[in-house]
Amino acid sequence: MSTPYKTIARDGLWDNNGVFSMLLGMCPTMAMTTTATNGLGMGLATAVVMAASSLLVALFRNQITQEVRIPVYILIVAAMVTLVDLCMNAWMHELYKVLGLFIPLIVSNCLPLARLEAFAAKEPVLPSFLDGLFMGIGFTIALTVIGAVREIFGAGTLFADASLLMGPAFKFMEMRLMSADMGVLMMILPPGGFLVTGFLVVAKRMIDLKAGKAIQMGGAHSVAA
Amino acid sequence: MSMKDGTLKHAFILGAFCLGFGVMLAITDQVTAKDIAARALEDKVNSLSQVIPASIHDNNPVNDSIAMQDAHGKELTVYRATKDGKVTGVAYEIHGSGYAGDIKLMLGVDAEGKVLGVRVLAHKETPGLGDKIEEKKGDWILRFAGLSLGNPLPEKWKVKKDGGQFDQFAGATITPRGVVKAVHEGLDFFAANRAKITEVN
Amino acid sequence: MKLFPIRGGIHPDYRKELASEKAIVALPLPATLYIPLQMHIGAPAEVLVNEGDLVKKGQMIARSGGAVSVPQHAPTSGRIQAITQIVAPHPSGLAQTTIVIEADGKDEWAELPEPIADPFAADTFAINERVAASGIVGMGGAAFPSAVKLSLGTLKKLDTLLLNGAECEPYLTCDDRVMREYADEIIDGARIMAHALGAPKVVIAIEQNKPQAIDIMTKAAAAFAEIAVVGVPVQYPMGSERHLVQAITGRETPARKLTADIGVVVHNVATARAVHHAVRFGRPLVSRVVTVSGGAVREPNNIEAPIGARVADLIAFCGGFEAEPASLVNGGPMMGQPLPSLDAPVVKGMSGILALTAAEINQQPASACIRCGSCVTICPCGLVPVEMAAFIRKDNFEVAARLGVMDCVSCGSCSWVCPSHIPLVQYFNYAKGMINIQERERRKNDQTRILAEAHTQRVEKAAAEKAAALAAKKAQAAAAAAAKQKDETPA
Amino acid sequence: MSFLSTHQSGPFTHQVSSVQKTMFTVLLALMPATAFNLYLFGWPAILLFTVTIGSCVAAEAVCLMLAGQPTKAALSDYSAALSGWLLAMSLPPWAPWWIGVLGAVFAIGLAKHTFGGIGQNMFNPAMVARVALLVSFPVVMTAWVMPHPLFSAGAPGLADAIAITFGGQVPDSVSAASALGYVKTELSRGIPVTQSIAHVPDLMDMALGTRAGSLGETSAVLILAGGLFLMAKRIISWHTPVAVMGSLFLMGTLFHAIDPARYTDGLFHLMSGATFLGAFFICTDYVTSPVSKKGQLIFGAGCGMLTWTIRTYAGYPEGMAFAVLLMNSLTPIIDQYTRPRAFGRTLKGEPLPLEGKL
Amino acid sequence: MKEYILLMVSAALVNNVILARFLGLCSFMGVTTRIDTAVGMGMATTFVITVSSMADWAVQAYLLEPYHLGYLRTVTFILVIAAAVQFTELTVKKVSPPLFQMLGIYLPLITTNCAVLGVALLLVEGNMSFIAATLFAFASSIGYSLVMVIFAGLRERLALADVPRLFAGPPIGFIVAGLLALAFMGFSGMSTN
Amino acid sequence: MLMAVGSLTVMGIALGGILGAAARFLAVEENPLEEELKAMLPGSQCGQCGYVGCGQAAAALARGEAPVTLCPPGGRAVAEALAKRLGVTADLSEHEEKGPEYAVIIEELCIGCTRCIKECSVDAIMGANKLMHTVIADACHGCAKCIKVCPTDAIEMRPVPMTLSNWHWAKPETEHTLH
Ligand SMILES: Cc1cc2nc3c(=O)[nH]c(=O)nc-3n(C[C@H](O)[C@H](O)[C@H](O)COP(=O)(O)O)c2cc1C
Ligand SMILES: Cc1cc2nc3c(=O)[nH]c(=O)nc-3n(C[C@H](O)[C@H](O)[C@H](O)COP(=O)(O)O)c2cc1C
Ligand SMILES: Cc1cc2nc3c(=O)[nH]c(=O)nc-3n(C[C@H](O)[C@H](O)[C@H](O)COP(=O)(O)O)c2cc1C
Ligand SMILES: Cc1cc2nc3c(=O)[nH]c(=O)nc-3n(C[C@H](O)[C@H](O)[C@H](O)CO)c2cc1C
Ligand code: SF4
Ligand code: SF4
Ligand code: SF4
Ligand code: SF4
Ligand code: FES
Repeated sequence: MSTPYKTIARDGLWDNNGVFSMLLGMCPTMAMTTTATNGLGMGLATAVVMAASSLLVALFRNQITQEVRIPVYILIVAAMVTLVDLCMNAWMHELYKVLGLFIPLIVSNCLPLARLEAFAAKEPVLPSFLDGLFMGIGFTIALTVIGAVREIFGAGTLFADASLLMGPAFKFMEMRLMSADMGVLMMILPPGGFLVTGFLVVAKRMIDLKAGKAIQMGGAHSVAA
Repeated sequence: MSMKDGTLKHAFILGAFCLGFGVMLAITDQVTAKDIAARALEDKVNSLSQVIPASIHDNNPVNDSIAMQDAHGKELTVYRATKDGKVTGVAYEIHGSGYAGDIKLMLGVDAEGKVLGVRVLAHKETPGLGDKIEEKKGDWILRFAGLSLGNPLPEKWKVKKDGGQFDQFAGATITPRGVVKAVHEGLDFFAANRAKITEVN
Repeated sequence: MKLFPIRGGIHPDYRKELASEKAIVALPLPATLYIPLQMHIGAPAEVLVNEGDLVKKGQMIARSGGAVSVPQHAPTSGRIQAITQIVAPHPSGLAQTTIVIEADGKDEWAELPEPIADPFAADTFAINERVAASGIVGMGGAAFPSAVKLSLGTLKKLDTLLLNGAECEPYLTCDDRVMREYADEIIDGARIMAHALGAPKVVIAIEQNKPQAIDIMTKAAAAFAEIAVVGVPVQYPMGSERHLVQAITGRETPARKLTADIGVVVHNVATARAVHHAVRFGRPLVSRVVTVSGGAVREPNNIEAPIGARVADLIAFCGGFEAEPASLVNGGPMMGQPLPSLDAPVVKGMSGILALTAAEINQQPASACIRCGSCVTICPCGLVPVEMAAFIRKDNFEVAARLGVMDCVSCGSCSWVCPSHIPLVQYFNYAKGMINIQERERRKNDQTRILAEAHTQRVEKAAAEKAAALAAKKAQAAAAAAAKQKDETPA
Repeated sequence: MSFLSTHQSGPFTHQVSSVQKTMFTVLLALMPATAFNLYLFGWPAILLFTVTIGSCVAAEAVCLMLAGQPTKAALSDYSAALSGWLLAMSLPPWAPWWIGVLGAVFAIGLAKHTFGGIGQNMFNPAMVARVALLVSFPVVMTAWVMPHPLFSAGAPGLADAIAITFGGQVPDSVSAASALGYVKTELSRGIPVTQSIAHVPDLMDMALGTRAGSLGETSAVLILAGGLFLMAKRIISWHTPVAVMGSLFLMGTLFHAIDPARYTDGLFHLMSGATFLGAFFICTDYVTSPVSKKGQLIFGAGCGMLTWTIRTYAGYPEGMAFAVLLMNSLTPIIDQYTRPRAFGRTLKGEPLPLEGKL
Repeated sequence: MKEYILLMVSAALVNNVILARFLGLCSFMGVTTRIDTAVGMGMATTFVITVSSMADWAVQAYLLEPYHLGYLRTVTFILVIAAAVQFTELTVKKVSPPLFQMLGIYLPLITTNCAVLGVALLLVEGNMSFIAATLFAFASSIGYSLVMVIFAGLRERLALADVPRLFAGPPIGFIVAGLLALAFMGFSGMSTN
Repeated sequence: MLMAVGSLTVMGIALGGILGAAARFLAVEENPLEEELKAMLPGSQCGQCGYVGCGQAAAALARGEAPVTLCPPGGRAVAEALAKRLGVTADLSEHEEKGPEYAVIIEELCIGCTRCIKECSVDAIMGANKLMHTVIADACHGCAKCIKVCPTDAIEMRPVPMTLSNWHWAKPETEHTLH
């Protein structure tokens, strides 16, 4: 069995988006989205980890027994995260300083783990890798959008400090849309994270409705609960 | 497969994975260790260079540090800039209490006890309010340069609201107050330990 | 006498003045009377007569249908015109089997059972039998067979018979009038009932908005030391038996238990009068006092009406409608049920017929609950109507039941007080109905399971028997064949 | 002949009350205090007040329309106007117009209609708006002014007022600290309460309202009058207000006795900030507080104690709004554990045991 | 003493794990449909966070620091947590079957709850003593449980409300959480004053 | 390096051991769910659910293969009980539409073939060879199996009639709701 690559891509990017549809990986979603740049950085780091660990899990899926499944997955993710952590620290230091505490937390970000369980554990290597990758990209997009909304309303800027994180070439992205005094501070404080995510889920539903799709009422967890 | 075998098998699988990834991580660590150390050093140098101008020293202050105890008995590393074997300036961390928590600053002082510069290393102040102490967000923090214990007079080492000479921000007094107090205490520390700090070994 | 407070309750607009000064008048005998087989709680009565039969007043025309049931009697003399389906005085508007009597106008009594000469010498059993044979049900509204309640004395230790003259419902004045006009009959009936119950004490509780009734009853009871007449605070629903018992004795009846379990039996005052008639004169229950009132009725009145008279007859007697009624109610405005038709007959539990105008009802379209908490404060049963209704709205009967919807007495206080005009009581009625249905389905499933198991066993057994029989037959045949052979061989 | 109501069960009589009447009575109760305060703070306050209520009603209309509900009937229940009114009373009187408009969006759009409109919301709309504004615009939201009674010398005329409210030109000279804010700021720089308290308006001024503060904070006396009126009308009961003020007063008095230099006294807590408005008009909001009396006592006591805690220890000088939101969040749990005892049952819901006495 | 109290207040209320630090959000959105499950999850998580934080502290102090293995922190911590969860499951089942009945179903969910790892990392970052670390972990998880239970209560009421269809489910959950976070901002500044 | 790899491996082995032990000690016992579910079903073995009988139906339910609404004779009550036990939310709306039914034998058409008697799993049909048959309404649970075997189409299903004793108030029309 194998899922068409197009479906994998569409699921990851929109239909089954980790943040807006499955409500997984909420912690970095809230914590790392005070600016679009932060969201982008966190998203990319997660995407790398997801792609790599999906690949590894798919490779070893026949060796892993049921009982130690979860620890092995976690171990794989943790190893990948440490790898990313070390590499970023060494070679992308500015980004590393901002993402700090939350890089290790990718380990227990439920999104990679959920995908490993749901997809990579059952599918061949290439689709698994793609699933991890696209889920990661979908995650990145979601985080960037949330970050952008919070940043615009909260501080009046967009992609502030992008050049600092990704190099001077990205200076062009930095925008100021309104004066800093007009920012609704709440948006970049914790409440803003929840509120913006909530309203963006509504926005996604509206788009889905327009497109004639059924709207999803629950997240991945509400079924399990 | 008996139960016993099962237990061993699981242990073996997990152990094998741990072994594999352990090796992998250890190698990565070895590969990156040098760069990471270099980055950490760069960070230090960066923050020091902002409060100690390059013109006044010919050494690398990062490598010339002495361990001391601050007024509260906490350990404190003092970095020293020397030129021609004489101490021309020092830099050390100071801490202020802000609105939402500790504010970590780096204070540079020249041999005479004049402020060379102050920079924020870390803080948790509110974006848009208290974060104006960052150099990126405003030049408020630059105004300390050149001041000393006697200039302004001690009763003026306060924010304007408290009758001193330092501006507060609109709607945020606690943060500047904390910083001013921290700088003042930092200078006190220098004055109290001047001999030890500037003595060349 | 020391009274005890009861929880919650309301003070609706009583409007008793519409009818309270109207003396009881008898309804002129209608040409046709309609006697439903079921006008009580329990099994329907079983018909004893056929179409065309001639009956006398007080003659039993349907016998009791079971342990909890009562017989029905002809309310006047005449001919059985039909036994047919007639709309019941019930909100469903469903029809039920009804005996139609064409009155001959003579109103001739049948031969009645002998009066019980000295009821206080008679035993409980004799009195109960008489009450049962007279078709008496509770006249306070619930219409529960009174004889069943009277027999509680043999099962539980009772100390008080509480006569309920509270009449806490707005508009209704029938009990008030009965107490004012037939005090002696009530007192006598009460003494007989107390004797039957073995209760040493009788308390007659009357709300303080009926001072004349309290006066008259007090005087009538003066001769009997064991009887006390008590004025209780005007607080709806003081007349609810559990609350009345609490107000008088301070005892709280545990849920799912009877007041008799804590030593008190409650009867309505009119029930006591009916018992008096049955015991002293052998007369069965063939008429009752009905208050006809409401803003849409031209001349509100208290009418002694034969059971089976149509509601339309009573309304006509009161001068008809003054205005188009917005609602026609069987009973009081708080607990009463909507009447589906003017053709419905008067039944034994019908204390009032109200024709109310829209202004009196003051029902407005429901809006969202604003959680004002009034319903919680006033619920006399200590329930949380707002929460129960919220769960019922989502059809979550399980939680509603846990919150106590089955303990709700449907007093209507919560609906009355709700500023959002949410039909709370109807939500609870709906939930009670659904829970009962579910309960019934569950019972039916259990029964089905038992039947199915029996069936399977029977089929299996039959199959086994058949197989055994077949085997036996075979063996027999073989044996016979062998025998035959044997028979043949010697030859 | 058919009758209207065989589809509807009883009762067939109802109290003469409605949501609309209830809300209107509350508005009525707020009238005296509002009128006095509008007089006290002059034209800018009147403008802000109008803008805030207007925006709330407009926001309600828009939300109802979006939800596809009948607009007119719902608007006439006055609840949006009441939310707007209470919000306006909790704002700095000279705040710019957009504070009122944004507040309406927070109150009606965010806190009320995402939940489904009246009766469904779990957090007090006016307080959500106030807190969101405070957190988002701490500078504007803590800019108090001294009273400038209408037509008195120095009071802004209508033209000045338009400049203040719509042009954002608040003259610098008029700003003043609220009593709570002043004491807190002083404390944070080491001035003990015993010293700073001398510089705040005396209790009499506080009670009458001639001091800096929001529309609803000043003049405790008129708010109290409105509250008593509501009690007399049986719109609210004594439980919540007594619990709020009682617990606040007790906490204040107790800690003041322990360390007068650190803690202000109970009476000061009662008279300052939004204590009276909160106790009588905000903690009593039906929708967001418990339904049972016992629950309301707990809710009120919680509001009082949290208010004291936030005022005393946290970063904000006034804690009533936060306390209300925090207790709002506990309301469902309080409701569950304060259900009255059902007739004939124990608190746990078991039937009462039959006593063997008879 | 005062320091410890401040530390705990800060960990439980001011910098609440869920509402301010954004940790454990998946369980926050997932297992809060009913109060009793939230209580169960809170109890189980409190137990695991406290135990595993103590173990992680020990790993940090006696293994990672002396041997300069900082880069293995994530991997070792997560292994310790997984082991702690399993160990908890085993002991609870042996010692108290009723407790197991109550908490059992939540335990597997906790391994992937980032609050557990997050708290452990935070206390390493904060360079705390063993006692401070234990108190911090305990207070953090109490804060976690508190918010879980409050949120569950709100959601039980939410289930009865007429939330517009577009908002029903997760969106209104986020909005409630946002308003709750707003309310909790009232505590900000409490640990410094 | 050695320390790193060594310590990690030791931890891995230890955890693996614990997990193995856990798998052994915490092994789930045989699923008692099936029995429990079977007890909830009507037990009439009518087969309308598409399984051979209630036992099979229960097994399918326990495996999660069958919807809780599988049993038509059980009706809403059974569906709800199952949904509750299995912790799922079921869409019970279709149960709303079709009320309970019972079988009625039309006297004129019945030829007394006794086939329906054999079909009924709850012995709800009475009658003897060549004589008119009747259904005991109280016992019939509405499975409609007898209809299929009747050669003269003499049996029809009728809704259980509404009487004064089983009537109840309808849910109020929700005037104020919404969306
Ligand atoms: C959400 C919010 C965040 C705040 N952040 C800070 C801050 O970072 N720094 C600060 O000094 N004051 C901050 N404040 C303001 C303080 O609460 C306090 O009002 C102010 O510092 C006192 O100064 P003032 O005398 O100028 O009013 C904040 C206020 C709010 C409402
Ligand atoms: C809310 C409520 C109010 C009642 N009010 C009265 C009343 O006013 N008078 C009355 O006789 N019975 C009233 N009843 C009925 C009594 O509870 C009780 O059934 C009756 O008094 C028993 O007497 P009976 O069997 O003779 O009718 C009320 C019941 C309820 C639930
Ligand atoms: C501290 C305290 C304050 C009270 N204040 C009032 C009050 O302001 N107004 C009032 O009507 N009753 C007040 N009461 C007493 C009430 O009269 C009485 O308890 C209440 O009305 C009973 O009604 P409930 O069923 O609403 O509790 C107070 C009681 C206490 C203990
Ligand atoms: C006594 C009372 C107090 C009220 N207090 C408030 C309040 O503090 N804030 C508010 O937005 N609405 C208040 N309302 C209005 C109304 O309850 C509010 O609009 C609902 O919360 C909206 O669903 C109050 C209403 C009453 C009757
Ligand atoms: S109708 Fe039921 S719930 Fe309502 S007040 Fe009466 S007893 Fe309470
Ligand atoms: S009385 Fe009506 S509005 Fe008030 S809480 Fe009860 S149901 Fe809601
Ligand atoms: S449909 Fe129901 S009663 Fe019939 S066999 Fe299936 S489970 Fe049993
Ligand atoms: S429908 Fe027919 S076969 Fe089924 S139970 Fe009823 S009578 Fe028996
Ligand atoms: S990402 Fe933190 S719990 Fe899911």
